[in-house]
Amino acid sequence: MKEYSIIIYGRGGQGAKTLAQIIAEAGMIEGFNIQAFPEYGPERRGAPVRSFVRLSKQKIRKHYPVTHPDYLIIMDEDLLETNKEICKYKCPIIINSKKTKTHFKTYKNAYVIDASKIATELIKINSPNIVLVGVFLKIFKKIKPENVKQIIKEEFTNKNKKHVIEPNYKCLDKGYNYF
Amino acid sequence: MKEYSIIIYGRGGQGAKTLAQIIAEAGMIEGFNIQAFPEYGPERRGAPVRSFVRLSKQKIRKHYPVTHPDYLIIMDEDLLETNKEICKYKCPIIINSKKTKTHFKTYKNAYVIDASKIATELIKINSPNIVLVGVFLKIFKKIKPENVKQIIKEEFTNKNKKHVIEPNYKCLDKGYNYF
Amino acid sequence: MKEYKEIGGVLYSKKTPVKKTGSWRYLKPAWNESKCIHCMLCYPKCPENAITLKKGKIIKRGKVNYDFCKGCGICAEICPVKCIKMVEDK
Amino acid sequence: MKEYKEIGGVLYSKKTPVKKTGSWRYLKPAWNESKCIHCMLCYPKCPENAITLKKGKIIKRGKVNYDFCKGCGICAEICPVKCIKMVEDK
Amino acid sequence: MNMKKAISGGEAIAHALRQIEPEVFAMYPITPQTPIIEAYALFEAQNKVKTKLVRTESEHSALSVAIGASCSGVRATTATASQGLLYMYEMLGVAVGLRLPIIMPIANRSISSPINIHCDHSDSMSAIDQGWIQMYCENNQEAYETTIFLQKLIEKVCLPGMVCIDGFFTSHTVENTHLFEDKDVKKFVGKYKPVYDLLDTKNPITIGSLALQDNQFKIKTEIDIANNLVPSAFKEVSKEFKETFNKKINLYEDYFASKSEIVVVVLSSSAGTVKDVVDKLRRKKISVGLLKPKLYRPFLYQEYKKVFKNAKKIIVLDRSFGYGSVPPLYKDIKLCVSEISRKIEVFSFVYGIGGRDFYPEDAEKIIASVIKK
Amino acid sequence: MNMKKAISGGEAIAHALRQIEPEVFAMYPITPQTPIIEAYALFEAQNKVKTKLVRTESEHSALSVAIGASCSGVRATTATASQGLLYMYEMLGVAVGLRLPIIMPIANRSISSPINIHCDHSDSMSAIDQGWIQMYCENNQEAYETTIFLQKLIEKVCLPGMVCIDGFFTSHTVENTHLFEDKDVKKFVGKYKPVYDLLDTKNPITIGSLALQDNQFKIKTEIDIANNLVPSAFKEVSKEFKETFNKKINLYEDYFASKSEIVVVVLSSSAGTVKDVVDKLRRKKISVGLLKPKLYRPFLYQEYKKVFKNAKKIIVLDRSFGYGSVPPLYKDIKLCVSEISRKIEVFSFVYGIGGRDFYPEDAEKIIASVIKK
Amino acid sequence: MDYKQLSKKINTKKVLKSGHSTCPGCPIGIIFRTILSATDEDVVCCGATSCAEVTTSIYPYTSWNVPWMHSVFANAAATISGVEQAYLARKQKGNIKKKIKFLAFGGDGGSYDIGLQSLSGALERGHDFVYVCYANEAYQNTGSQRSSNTPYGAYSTTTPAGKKEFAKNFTEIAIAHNIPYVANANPYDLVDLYNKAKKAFETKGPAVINVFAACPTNMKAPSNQTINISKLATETNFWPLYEYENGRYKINYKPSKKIKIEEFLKTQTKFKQILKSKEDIKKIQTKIDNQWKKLNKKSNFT
Amino acid sequence: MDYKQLSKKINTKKVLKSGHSTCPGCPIGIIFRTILSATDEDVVCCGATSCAEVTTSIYPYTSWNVPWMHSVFANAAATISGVEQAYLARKQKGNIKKKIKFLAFGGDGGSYDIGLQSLSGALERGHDFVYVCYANEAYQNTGSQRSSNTPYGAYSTTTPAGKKEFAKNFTEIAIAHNIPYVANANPYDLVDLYNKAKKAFETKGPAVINVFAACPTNMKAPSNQTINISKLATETNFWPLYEYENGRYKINYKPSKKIKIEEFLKTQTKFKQILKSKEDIKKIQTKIDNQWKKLNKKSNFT
Ligand SMILES: Cc1ncc(C[n+]2csc(CCOP(=O)(O)OP(=O)(O)O)c2C)c(N)n1
Ligand SMILES: Cc1ncc(C[n+]2csc(CCOP(=O)(O)OP(=O)(O)O)c2C)c(N)n1
Ligand code: SF4
Ligand code: SF4
Ligand code: SF4
Ligand code: SF4
Ligand code: SF4
Ligand code: SF4
Ligand SMILES: [Mg+2]
Ligand SMILES: [Mg+2]
Repeated sequence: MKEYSIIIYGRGGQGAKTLAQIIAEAGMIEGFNIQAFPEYGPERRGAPVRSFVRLSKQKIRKHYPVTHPDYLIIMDEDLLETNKEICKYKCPIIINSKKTKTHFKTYKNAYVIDASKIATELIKINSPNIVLVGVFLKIFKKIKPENVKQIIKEEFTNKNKKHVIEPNYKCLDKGYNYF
Repeated sequence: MKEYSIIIYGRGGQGAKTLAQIIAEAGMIEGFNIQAFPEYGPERRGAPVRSFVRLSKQKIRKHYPVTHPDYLIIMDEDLLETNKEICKYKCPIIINSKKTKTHFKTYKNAYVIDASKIATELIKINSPNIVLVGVFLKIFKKIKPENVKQIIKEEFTNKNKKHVIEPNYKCLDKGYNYF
Repeated sequence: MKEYKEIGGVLYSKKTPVKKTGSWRYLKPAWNESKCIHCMLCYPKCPENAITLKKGKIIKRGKVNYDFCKGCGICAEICPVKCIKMVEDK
Repeated sequence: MKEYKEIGGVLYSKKTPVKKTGSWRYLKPAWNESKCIHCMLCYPKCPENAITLKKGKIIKRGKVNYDFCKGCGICAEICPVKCIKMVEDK
Repeated sequence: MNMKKAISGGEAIAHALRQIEPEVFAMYPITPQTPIIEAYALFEAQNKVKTKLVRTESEHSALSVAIGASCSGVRATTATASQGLLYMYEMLGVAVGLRLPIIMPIANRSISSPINIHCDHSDSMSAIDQGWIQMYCENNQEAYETTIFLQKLIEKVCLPGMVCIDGFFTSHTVENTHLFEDKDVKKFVGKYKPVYDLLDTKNPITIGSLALQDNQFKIKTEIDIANNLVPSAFKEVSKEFKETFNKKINLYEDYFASKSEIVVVVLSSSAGTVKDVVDKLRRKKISVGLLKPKLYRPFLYQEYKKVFKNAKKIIVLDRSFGYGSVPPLYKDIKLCVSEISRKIEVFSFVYGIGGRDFYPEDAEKIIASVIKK
Repeated sequence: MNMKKAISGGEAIAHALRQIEPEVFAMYPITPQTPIIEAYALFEAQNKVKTKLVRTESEHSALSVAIGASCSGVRATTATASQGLLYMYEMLGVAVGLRLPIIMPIANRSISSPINIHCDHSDSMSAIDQGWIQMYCENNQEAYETTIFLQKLIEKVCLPGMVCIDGFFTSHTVENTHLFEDKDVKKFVGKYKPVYDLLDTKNPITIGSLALQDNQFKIKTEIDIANNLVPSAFKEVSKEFKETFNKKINLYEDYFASKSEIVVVVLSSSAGTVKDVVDKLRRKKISVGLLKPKLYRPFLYQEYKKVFKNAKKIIVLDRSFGYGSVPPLYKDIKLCVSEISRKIEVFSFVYGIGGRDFYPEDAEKIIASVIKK
Repeated sequence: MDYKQLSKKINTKKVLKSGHSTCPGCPIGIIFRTILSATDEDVVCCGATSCAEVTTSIYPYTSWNVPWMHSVFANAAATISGVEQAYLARKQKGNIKKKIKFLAFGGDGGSYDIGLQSLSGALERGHDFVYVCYANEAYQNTGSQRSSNTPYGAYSTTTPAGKKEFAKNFTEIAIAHNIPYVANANPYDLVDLYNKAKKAFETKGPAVINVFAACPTNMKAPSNQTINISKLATETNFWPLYEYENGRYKINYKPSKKIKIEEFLKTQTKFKQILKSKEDIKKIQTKIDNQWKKLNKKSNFT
Repeated sequence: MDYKQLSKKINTKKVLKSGHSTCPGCPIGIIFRTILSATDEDVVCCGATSCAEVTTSIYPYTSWNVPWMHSVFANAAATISGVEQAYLARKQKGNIKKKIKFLAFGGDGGSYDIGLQSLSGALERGHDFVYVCYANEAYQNTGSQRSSNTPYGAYSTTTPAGKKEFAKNFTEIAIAHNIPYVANANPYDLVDLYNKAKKAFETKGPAVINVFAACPTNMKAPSNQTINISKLATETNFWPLYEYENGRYKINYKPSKKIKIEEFLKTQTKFKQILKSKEDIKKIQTKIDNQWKKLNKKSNFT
């Protein structure tokens, strides 16, 4: 049975780790075995970082970074510049950008969305995570958006921030329904 | 060739270690290979301690306490009380005591001397060491008293205490000439 | 015996490469030179030492070195005449 | 599994032997009881707690426990009425 | 309660500790142990545990606090890694000598110099042979279960124990982890019964006295004996574990090892990677298996002889050097093999130092090279 | 000058250091290392050395001071034992990783708990495989010569090194010791040539940076390589030593070992005692010899195979336990023997823990028991 | 010294190169550039494991243009002691001619906590060096865990409900060592920091400077607020600027009007929790007021 | 409290049995008997490696009639922290009912030097315990090596020519931690020591007592001089008796007439060397006078 793997490109402090974790957790609810982990280094906020997700109905035993991703998520288009290896992957790629798809011709399978803008509008912070999760779920198909909603609900209920649950649902839906 | 060994019984702070060392060093000057070492423990001044000396014209390779002494030196007669094993040794035994030989009948081969008194008279401190060294040399015969004088001289010259050299010589001689 | 040169992970400052941190930036400081009074408050308070000094006898601030500026916004915040604006770095 | 009792070198105060340190002594304190004013200065200052307290309502000092007295001479030195003398312990 | 959780290995251990609920948890941060203590601190803030948290000023003090507490009749713990383990090194022997069942999770990390925050085993390997039980875990599930298991084991033999997980590879990697019910864990570890109690003021004890020659020899020999009791105690605890959780904990994992001519021996997270390789090669009819020691100290010299019954070549993968000697795992395996009369070749490879990734291709290459030899 | 002196082993080492005259000596007292530092402090007071003495507040700082000094282009040293070695444990790897030729005398003493001030090897044995060269000395003369020898050796391979002497048995025992002329020693060790220099402000260097995965692997591999160079470097230094002092320093002492069927292996002062026993037994026509490793780390697996060429039974005497494993010296010997195809039995005995005396009778009994087996 | 001259000094010395990996808005660069510009002699540095270390020396990069070493977390002061002694030995031998100054530094963790003992030892031995603590109120390098300098009530990852104890007073501990020079400084006033660093370098014997380091990551504050918040720390007497020189206290700055501590706390999300409790705020205010009073008394009588 | 009552207390409590291996004239027994008699609650003790530890617990003997533990040299305060937390946990669970007091101690080596950090940490965390340092001016257990509390000019086996630095001021360092109670004490005045110990035990939170410990072996003085010399230490202001309680200094004893420091130094052979130097004596006298002045000022203004 196939194992699905994702590489997320982000910047320190931007939430690439959380993004990976949400996808993984949602996958777990769906019955997947999961793995989510970022690259760790001494670099600080703003510096480029990668996160990885694996989803599989079989036990995941390996312990090393994803080398052949099935999906790519780019949290900030600038990272395409600094991470030249990205263009060699042929898989679907989700790009957070103000620009349109036509600007990313090298990527045949690109899904371009201004997730930051959507997030800023809906939850008042430039945190494109949930929107990008929505996009991913739509493309991936094998995880229900409800799972993510469940996670959002638990998370923010725990944190005593119930008022942000709905806006986050909206982010997810916006992403999910974008393509 | 024979190896000579000595056990010295003293009390913490009384100089059993120094006594062993002086004999050893004098032996070294005489051409002996030497070993001198005390028993070490957490006990403090006043507590019974033992010191050991080995003298041999051959290399001394062993490293353990003397178990079959050829000579015993008892720096304080009280120690005969607290160290019952002493009476089982049959070797010559030098005892620092105010009492006379007749008080130590169990010890066939005893040399009893009030070394403390002699020292107190000559060097103004109750330090029977050098007197006892004198007695030992006389009995042992194989080390010249001059060697000890050399040591005394060096030691006190180094310590800027030249004035005590002569009195210490006298202690040595007193001990040496006592029996 | 082997000749040891750079043993124990020792680095020689004069030979080490330089890491450019400009890509970390989201916003960049835009400096309105004409408004600047060259008070030099911003210069030593730039965490990256990314603000340059102009050559010459009189001490004057110069442009920002965008190779290193991380866009923290401190300079804009502390400039007494507000001649620095943080703008989108696109 | 083995039953551990006194594991890890643990000692039980109520069961441990007592070490007698009286043999360390060169001089011993001789107390002139009749001169003693029972000021109790010596009692708490004996390093060995070798001075005893007399039973009874009024606090009074007692004899020295020579099992433990190391003959330091502190008691003799600090007694305000000098009713303790250090003597040869033979 | 849904007991399947997407948590990191560090959090998995924190959950195990939460369920054990030691009375005292002394903590001092060091990457990559931080997920453990941070998760636990959150449990405290959320009133999920009554544990007293002591945020010390160093690791030497952290283990000292745990030791003081452990002498006082309660369960106590701390967690560390790398320099932290070295900084508290002096205290290791004290916990052993005083026979304190202190559990200490280690998120394995390379040691200085040069400084490096990533995974290798040079930290905990510096502390072998000191009398601490050491168990190494492959993934979060194992980390979780091993912690619970070890707590019981150490109390049985009165020795402290380390649960070792790979820094980042396990400590920071989120995996689906199944947690047992709190009440089952509490039942399993049971009420704590200390062998002595400093706080029993009615029966005052003296701990940590000066033991001269013969006395120390005697007391230290007891430690050796206790270590030798571990394998049998392990089996007992394993039985109880099975009864409570319906799950078996083994001393080691024999993944086709005893059936194979080539046996790879490796600890912790890399074992998972190697298993995938073993599967692949076995499909190609190559007779290769994996031995993953879980209990590493005491080492199971006797047991492994049986595992090697069909082995012709053994590949030992060490994630640390053995400077001036050979790497530690290799040394142990080699020693074990030396008592097998049949000739078996043992090959040593050092991999993944400083956290260098270990890919299946690496394992394949190593195996191929050994086949050729 | 009369160079025969009645001095303790500690003083003998102090004299060697006085002649080497390191620029910085960091000291923190611990029994039984005290004779070394006290003798050196006296040399300072007598203006016999120009060395800067730094009386630190702990051993962690003592080795740190030595490391700082060693990075700054001078010879630096400290000395310790037991808990002191454990307290500075974190710094051991730093000295190695920074490749600093720091010499550190160790007066071997048992480690806590329980606390004990007497000799066994559990302290320095905790620090094997960390990259420090270790040499063990039988008596004062050896302690003296080894210190001088090791200073040169460590500078050749850029590794730190320990001179280990038995606490009390050597550190505090006065023996007649022959000292070399100061000028000869100075000539032998030569002018110090650091491989890098922190005080060269014109060419600023950065020491101790963070080296991630591949970089750390590379730098650590260099350490392994350096360790492997030691035996050949040893021989070079030995040659120079011979030239200067007309005396040979060997990697080990083969006392009838290679001629015997029974070989006893033991370190340090007990070797002397065993030699007497060997003589006695050989007079009785028993084929017994002694192997005394002097260089213990790196271990000479290859060389010892030759020493065991006639051996049928090997008796390894360890003065420390190897909890959860086997004692360290035994383990090394066993490993070495495992590569000899001929069958040799190896027997392990732990003796003298906590400073328990080791008498010839003990050695005889052990040998007799092995003969019977 | 004014900001213009300071700028020139910094620009000339360039001891800490651009290109380090600190977070945007991190005060570390600001602090060390200023301090290192305050002497014309050569300086040799030693840093404890910390943000400042990890972000400036990632192999094969280094940001340091001065000789610089890192050993471990607990021993910056001991290491510099060894360096200084080696220097004296070489100087005595004529092997080194020029004057070199020595600087050791650590974060609050490496100074207030794990490095305190080695520092205390070095101060007592009286080595000639400057010790700088940049006090960013947590173990930042490992992700904002509580240090003994974490303020009362502050969130940290090991005190998610807020710290229960007040911060240790490192400056007063240094002063209790009776060394020639100790100062509290703050990067919002770099001229003051420069002057103190200059004095410290000129001091014969040990000198300690404790620098408030408003770390945006720790404070959970925007990266552009570093200096503003730093300033508030002194304006509210949370971090008074003062010196202890040859046995005498001197307050360098007395705020003209009293600003409540809330104003400071409010700038940082890490105080979110405590800001809900009037009682706690009062407790903090009282503590600060008392400390300020005490400080004034001390500076009066000496 | 007077000497009679004190004697009775000591006699009743018998927490430290006779039969320990201290040197004749050692102040350790005197000090700990007095301190431990100052509370009626149960006490649990923890001692750092030192004379006091080694001489009272030689297997299979123990001199302690209270629960007592030794771990290592550097960690008495950390160990007692763990013990205290275990106690609180058990108390909370109802597992222990009675009140227990906690005492940790070390020599000057274990307090001023190697144990300082663990103590500092424990003070900052605010555990409820009493810490006692008995300051005998050297590492006595290992044979009189220099500690940071060895006085200026004193012989020690690692400073045979006399120490070059003044002693660290541990009491002031403890005070700088701003804990509720700190005191300097001296066994010549046992009533004062008793009172301080009583206060310390009654304090909620950490308390530190620094006790002058005239060790005849270290001083190279006759064993019967322990108390006399101790007294001189205070009479010459070498070791002033004072307290710091809830932020206020209080001097407990002001010598009626000034006795020169020489009188104190003369009693101890370890000062033989320094006594030859007028200059050095003056230096010491000045230091003492300044410290005394400062102390008086502090006790006035608070
Ligand atoms: C002995 C030891 N324990 C823990 C660590 C992990 N560690 C490295 S840096 C650091 C935090 C440093 O905090 P601080 O000194 O305040 O400096 P900051 O990172 O906040 O700038 C920690 C806990 C270590 N390197 N060594
Ligand atoms: C880490 C460590 N270093 C050194 C020692 C050796 N040591 C034991 S007690 C002691 C001296 C203690 O001095 P102090 O604390 O002043 O107490 P004292 O013996 O003077 O009463 C030393 C150096 C040790 N046990 N542990
Ligand atoms: S702070 Fe503003 S005015 Fe001053 S130099 Fe900078 S940009 Fe110019
Ligand atoms: S934005 Fe920050 S980094 Fe950029 S120039 Fe301004 S102060 Fe410097
Ligand atoms: S000090 Fe003297 S007078 Fe006072 S009780 Fe003791 S013996 Fe009696
Ligand atoms: S001589 Fe010393 S030990 Fe003996 S009773 Fe007097 S004070 Fe106590
Ligand atoms: S965490 Fe704080 S101190 Fe560390 S680099 Fe970032 S801003 Fe600077
Ligand atoms: S050396 Fe001093 S402190 Fe130690 S036992 Fe002897 S008198 Fe007491
Ligand atoms: Mg910090
Ligand atoms: Mg002391």
